[in-house]
Amino acid sequence: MTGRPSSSNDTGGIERRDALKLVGGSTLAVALAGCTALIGDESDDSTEDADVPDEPIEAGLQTFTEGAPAVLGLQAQYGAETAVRRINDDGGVAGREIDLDVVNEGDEHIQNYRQFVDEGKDVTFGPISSGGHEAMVPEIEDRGVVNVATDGTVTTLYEESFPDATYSFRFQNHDVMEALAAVNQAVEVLGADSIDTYAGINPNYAFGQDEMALFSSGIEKLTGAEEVYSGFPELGADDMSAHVTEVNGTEPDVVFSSCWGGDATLLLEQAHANGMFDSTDLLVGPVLYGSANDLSADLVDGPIYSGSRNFYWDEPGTDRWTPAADLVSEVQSEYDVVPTAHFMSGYGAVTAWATAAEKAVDVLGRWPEQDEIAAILEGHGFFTPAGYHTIGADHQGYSNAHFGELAWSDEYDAAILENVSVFAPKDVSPPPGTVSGDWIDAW
Amino acid sequence: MLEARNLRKTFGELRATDDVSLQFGTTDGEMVFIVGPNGAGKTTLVNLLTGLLTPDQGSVVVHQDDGDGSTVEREITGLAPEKRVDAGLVRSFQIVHVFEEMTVRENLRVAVLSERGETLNVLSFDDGHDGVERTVDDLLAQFRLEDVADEVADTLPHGDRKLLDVAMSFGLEPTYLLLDEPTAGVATREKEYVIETIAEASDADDVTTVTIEHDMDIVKSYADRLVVLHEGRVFREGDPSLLETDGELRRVLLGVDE
Amino acid sequence: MSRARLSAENLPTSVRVVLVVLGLGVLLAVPDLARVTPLSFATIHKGLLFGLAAVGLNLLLRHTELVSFGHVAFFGTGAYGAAVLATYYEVSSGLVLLAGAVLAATAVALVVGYLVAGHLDIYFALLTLAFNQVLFAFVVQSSFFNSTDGLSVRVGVDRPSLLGLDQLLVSAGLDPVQAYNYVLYYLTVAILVVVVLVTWKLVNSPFGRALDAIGQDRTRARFIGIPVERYVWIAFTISGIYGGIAGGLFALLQLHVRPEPVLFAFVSGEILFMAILGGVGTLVGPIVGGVILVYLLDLARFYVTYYHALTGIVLLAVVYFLPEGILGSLPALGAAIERRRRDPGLVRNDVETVVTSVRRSVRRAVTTVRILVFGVN
Amino acid sequence: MFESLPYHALNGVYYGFILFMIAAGLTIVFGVLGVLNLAHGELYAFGAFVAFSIVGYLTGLVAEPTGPVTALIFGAVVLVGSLAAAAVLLPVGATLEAAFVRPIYDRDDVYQLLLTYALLLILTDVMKFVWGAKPLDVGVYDGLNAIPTTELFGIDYPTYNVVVVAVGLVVFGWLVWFFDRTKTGRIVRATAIDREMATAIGVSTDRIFTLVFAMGAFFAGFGGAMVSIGPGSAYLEMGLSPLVLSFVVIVIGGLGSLRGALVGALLVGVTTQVVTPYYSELELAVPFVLMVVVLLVRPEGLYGTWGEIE
Repeated sequence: MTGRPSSSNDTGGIERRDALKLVGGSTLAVALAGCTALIGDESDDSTEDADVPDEPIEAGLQTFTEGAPAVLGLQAQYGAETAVRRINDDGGVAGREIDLDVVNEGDEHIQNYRQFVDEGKDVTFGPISSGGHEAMVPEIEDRGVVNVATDGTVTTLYEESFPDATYSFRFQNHDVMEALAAVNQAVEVLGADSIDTYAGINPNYAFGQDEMALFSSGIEKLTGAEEVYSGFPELGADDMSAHVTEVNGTEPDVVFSSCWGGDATLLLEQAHANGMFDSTDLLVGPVLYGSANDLSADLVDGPIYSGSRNFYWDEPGTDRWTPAADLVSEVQSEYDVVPTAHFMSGYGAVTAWATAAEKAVDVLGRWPEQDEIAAILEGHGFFTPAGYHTIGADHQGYSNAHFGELAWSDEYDAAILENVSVFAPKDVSPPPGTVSGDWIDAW
Repeated sequence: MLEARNLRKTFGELRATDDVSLQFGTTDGEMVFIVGPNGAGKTTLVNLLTGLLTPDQGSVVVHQDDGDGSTVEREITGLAPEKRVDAGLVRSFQIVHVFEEMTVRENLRVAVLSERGETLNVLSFDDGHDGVERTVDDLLAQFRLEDVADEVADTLPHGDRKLLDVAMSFGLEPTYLLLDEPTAGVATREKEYVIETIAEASDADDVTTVTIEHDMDIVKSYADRLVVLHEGRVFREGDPSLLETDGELRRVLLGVDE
Repeated sequence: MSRARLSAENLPTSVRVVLVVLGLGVLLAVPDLARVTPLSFATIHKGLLFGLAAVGLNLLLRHTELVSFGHVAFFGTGAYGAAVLATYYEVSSGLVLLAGAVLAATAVALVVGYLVAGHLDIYFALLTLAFNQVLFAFVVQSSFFNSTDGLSVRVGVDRPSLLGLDQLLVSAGLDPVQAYNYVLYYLTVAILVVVVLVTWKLVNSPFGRALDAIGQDRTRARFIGIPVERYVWIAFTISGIYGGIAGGLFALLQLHVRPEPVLFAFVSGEILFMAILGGVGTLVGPIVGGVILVYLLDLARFYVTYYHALTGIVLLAVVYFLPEGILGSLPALGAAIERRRRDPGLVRNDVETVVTSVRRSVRRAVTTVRILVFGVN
Repeated sequence: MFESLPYHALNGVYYGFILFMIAAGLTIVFGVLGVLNLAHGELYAFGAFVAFSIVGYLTGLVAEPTGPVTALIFGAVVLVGSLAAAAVLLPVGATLEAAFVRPIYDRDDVYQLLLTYALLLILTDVMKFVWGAKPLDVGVYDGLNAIPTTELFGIDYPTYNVVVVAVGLVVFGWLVWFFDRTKTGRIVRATAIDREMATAIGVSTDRIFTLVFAMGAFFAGFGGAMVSIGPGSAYLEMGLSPLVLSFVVIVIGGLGSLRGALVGALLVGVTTQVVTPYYSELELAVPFVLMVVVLLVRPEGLYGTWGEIE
């Protein structure tokens, strides 16, 4: 179900028709894949004659727009806005432009979704918060307006809690994929034999606890390593020195941390200041790179590997893959940041819905109902500059997981990843219908 | 009869009350006045009797009529203030303590409701108890507060506030009423009026009053018995005429040689 | 009770009857109003529930004059009480869930109330805050309560049943979600009316007067024979029960309970501000305050970028221009408008007063800063 | 498992001094004005953002530290920048007091709470307007740690923590000196104890209140600046949790007592840091449990108070 687009920049060999077919058949899909330049923007839409209303599509996105979690949340907003911009530049979804309302998700996820529905939104996106997403799902099922979650990556959501969801989807990879990618990365860097002990510093809420539990079972399965310390600083902590000190005292081979946003920066600052990298061989963190634009050259110095969920902007490389290069330059000029995985969360969520909606119009010859879009989203495949993605029958998005070594780029004035490993979904997530815990146990 | 037995209370080094034994209410409706220089331990004694403080040593006892003519002793040393009210022991404070945001009538009403054990009642209205309202009217008349009955307490002149404070105490149907300087801060021309009203009421209801007072003229005119405290101890006890005759007492009270 | 005396309770009976009828009418019409206007039905519903909790808090604030900074503890306990019953015991009856909510909140209020009843002023406020946060920390750490992700108030994916009334509406052709929300809303209104009546009875009873006495002069209350701590404890528990009812209904409304929105101490502050905003000296002011503050906090962000500031400015305006809160200042406001209708010249005076006071504030501020910066006056 | 205990205690002392600097301002304002300033946490955040701008500008003027001497210069520049940032809070605090708080001193306490809550909300958006919605890190933490301090004693411990403790001690010393030894300080204390008497002897309580509020803002801002130059960042909601913890600290110490605030802050700091690594799940609860225990045992806090209680 994976397969990256050609990483060759030799486009001459691709026939326009082939390209269209490859990315999903319409210029919209092409535009969102970032391939417009490859094939030109000449319209060839079969949706032109379809019976589609004129008014724009009303869409809502809830994400963290301010404060500490805005480190991730604004990226999602940028991503969604970029996708919407591209869609509207391309003439809209089957001719309908998208109006995107963005609202701070805060702690009011259900409330926000209700308000969007009351305002007559045709589709909603978000949130970032995993707990918020979990709380929303039944409400989404009740109200019946499709929501494509940008993140909200709690694994058990579609696996156990809501196996029969109809209207609720998630684009971003789930927790298992990134925690197990971290396991694989650690083994790849140090070798299974060199990992005897591990420790964890994770934010003290459901997400951090889940990630640590997944990492633990994975690393113990692969290396037989023993946990020597596991600390949970509170989310948005002022100080993590207690945990860094414990790591220094226990000298684990690998430290795992799912800290993100300001917590990730704080951890790296205090880790350096307290000499943590003298006491451990490797720090792996699935979301450290989410703070790419807030790190400094000093902070990324050391054996630190970070995940980047289903998107790292330089993989395939911008020197070889024009869609990626175009995207990065667009994001830099528009927002003055490098895009992170959460950018793709927003971009991909909008893309998933828009391409599915267009496919639906194509099939039906008219604008689809909510349940028709939802039906098409199940098993829907589409391209973004990050490559190929599918939304599984379980409503969960599956894409490659990225992991690489943190480094610094003066050119971008941001952290980058080097030696990026790409893990295919089947290597880091259980097959559909299998519960993660059982699957890991069976390794 | 209310009795203090060997009460002792120290604050750090200071013996505020030092082995004090006294009896109040040996005759019905007795008016006892406690006098003494500042720091003699007058207020501490009243606080010990009414339960605002607990003594380091000694006990507080009330002698109650058990119904068939004989009396029983009941020790109340460790009893909470609100429980002592049930035993008939009521006090006022040197600084007026009334419910500032209530009217005079409401102040008296809540005291009488409390006396009747109605304050846990949530089924009736606070002003829906005819018996209570009658008692309140009587108190208003007795303390000459009818004209200000519907005024809010914190807008009253000081003398009326004092009277209200005392009237509330009477509303509790006390056996023993302890008054800490009821005329303090009252304009001179009103002092007589306040104390006269108290005297009349206590006479009418056979209430034993124990009053701390600085104005010796008032003490001389109204006291049935005099207790003089000095440095925490009982210095003199007896007839108010002692104030005229006892030179040493005068020196202690006035702090000057004559 | 000079507070009350200054406000709603000195309105003529006829005006009060009109206001009550009007208020009830608006309450009953909310679902229809929301349909024809952009008003959010769900947000008003939520506001009423927080308002209900604020009515409970106001029992302490107005009568015993104790400021609770931890009231959401009972709201949250109620919500979690319902959620636990639904998640672990598969209870689907809305009424049983509500009963569970009330029981849970009562138990917690009894314990906390016992421990804080003897404290006053800021110590009382911060102790309630502390218990609130301890409870929050406990729930956030507990896997039983599913940590920060919280618990669902559904059995499987089904909504609780509301006495079968929602089913009745569904069979009459209504959408199930809508039917559920309508029934729940009218259940809320009914409970609200009952609670307000009960509170009205309570505060005008001898017990209510005893609470006033405690609030105005604790020492004196004690010395007229009122067992102060015990009564504060009772009042605190009643007030917590209100929170529990509101929290239970909130659980039925949201159908998912997470710790931050229903247990975090800052939400306690919000409940306190709802009471003040609506009018501490009034019975139903806290409900009005609840709807307005919840509306601002939840929905202002949909309309403006600087939504915190918007909320702040509304609150500032209330502090300066409606000194008895929104409802509490109505009589004075009405009288003032009446006077100005008769003598429009007064309006110019008002403008002048406002301008002068603003100018004076600015001058004070400038002077102060000048002194600070240059050290001269 | 306890071999790191001394380090944890040391971390606790550092964390305690951070808490002290925030709580000191709150306790002064409460002790003198009787106003529980809910916007105090926003003033702290304000200080952090201003420090981001000022320290960022100043350090841009000097070279990154390369040796001990340049590191010292760098450190001095950062500290001067932090002080300047806090100084910005003086007029801010004074203005808030003069324009907003002063008109409502004679109103019921609850309106003061509502007012300071309104100010909290407005200040949040002022910061959002000026500095944007995202966290900002001035990035001088590394440079500060380049100053050799603990290495001289053979311990590997961040210099920044040492600086915080030293600065905290200076703040405490200055405050004690100010209130015990200076005329203004004594007048402030007299005002705290008896407003009417102070007015009667010719003290302008308006001036005193403005001064005290400005001081409170200054120390809040200074606390924020010290955090801003540390490993953390300045972000919009950073004031909320310190505000609540400051309540805890000043209640444990005794309202209005400076010594109490220091002892309370150290108690909370050390307990939290020692408990956290072993029982992470207690981190949130520890300060509040501590406060409940102290209040139930000693209702007036460890050090009593300046103002009167009934």
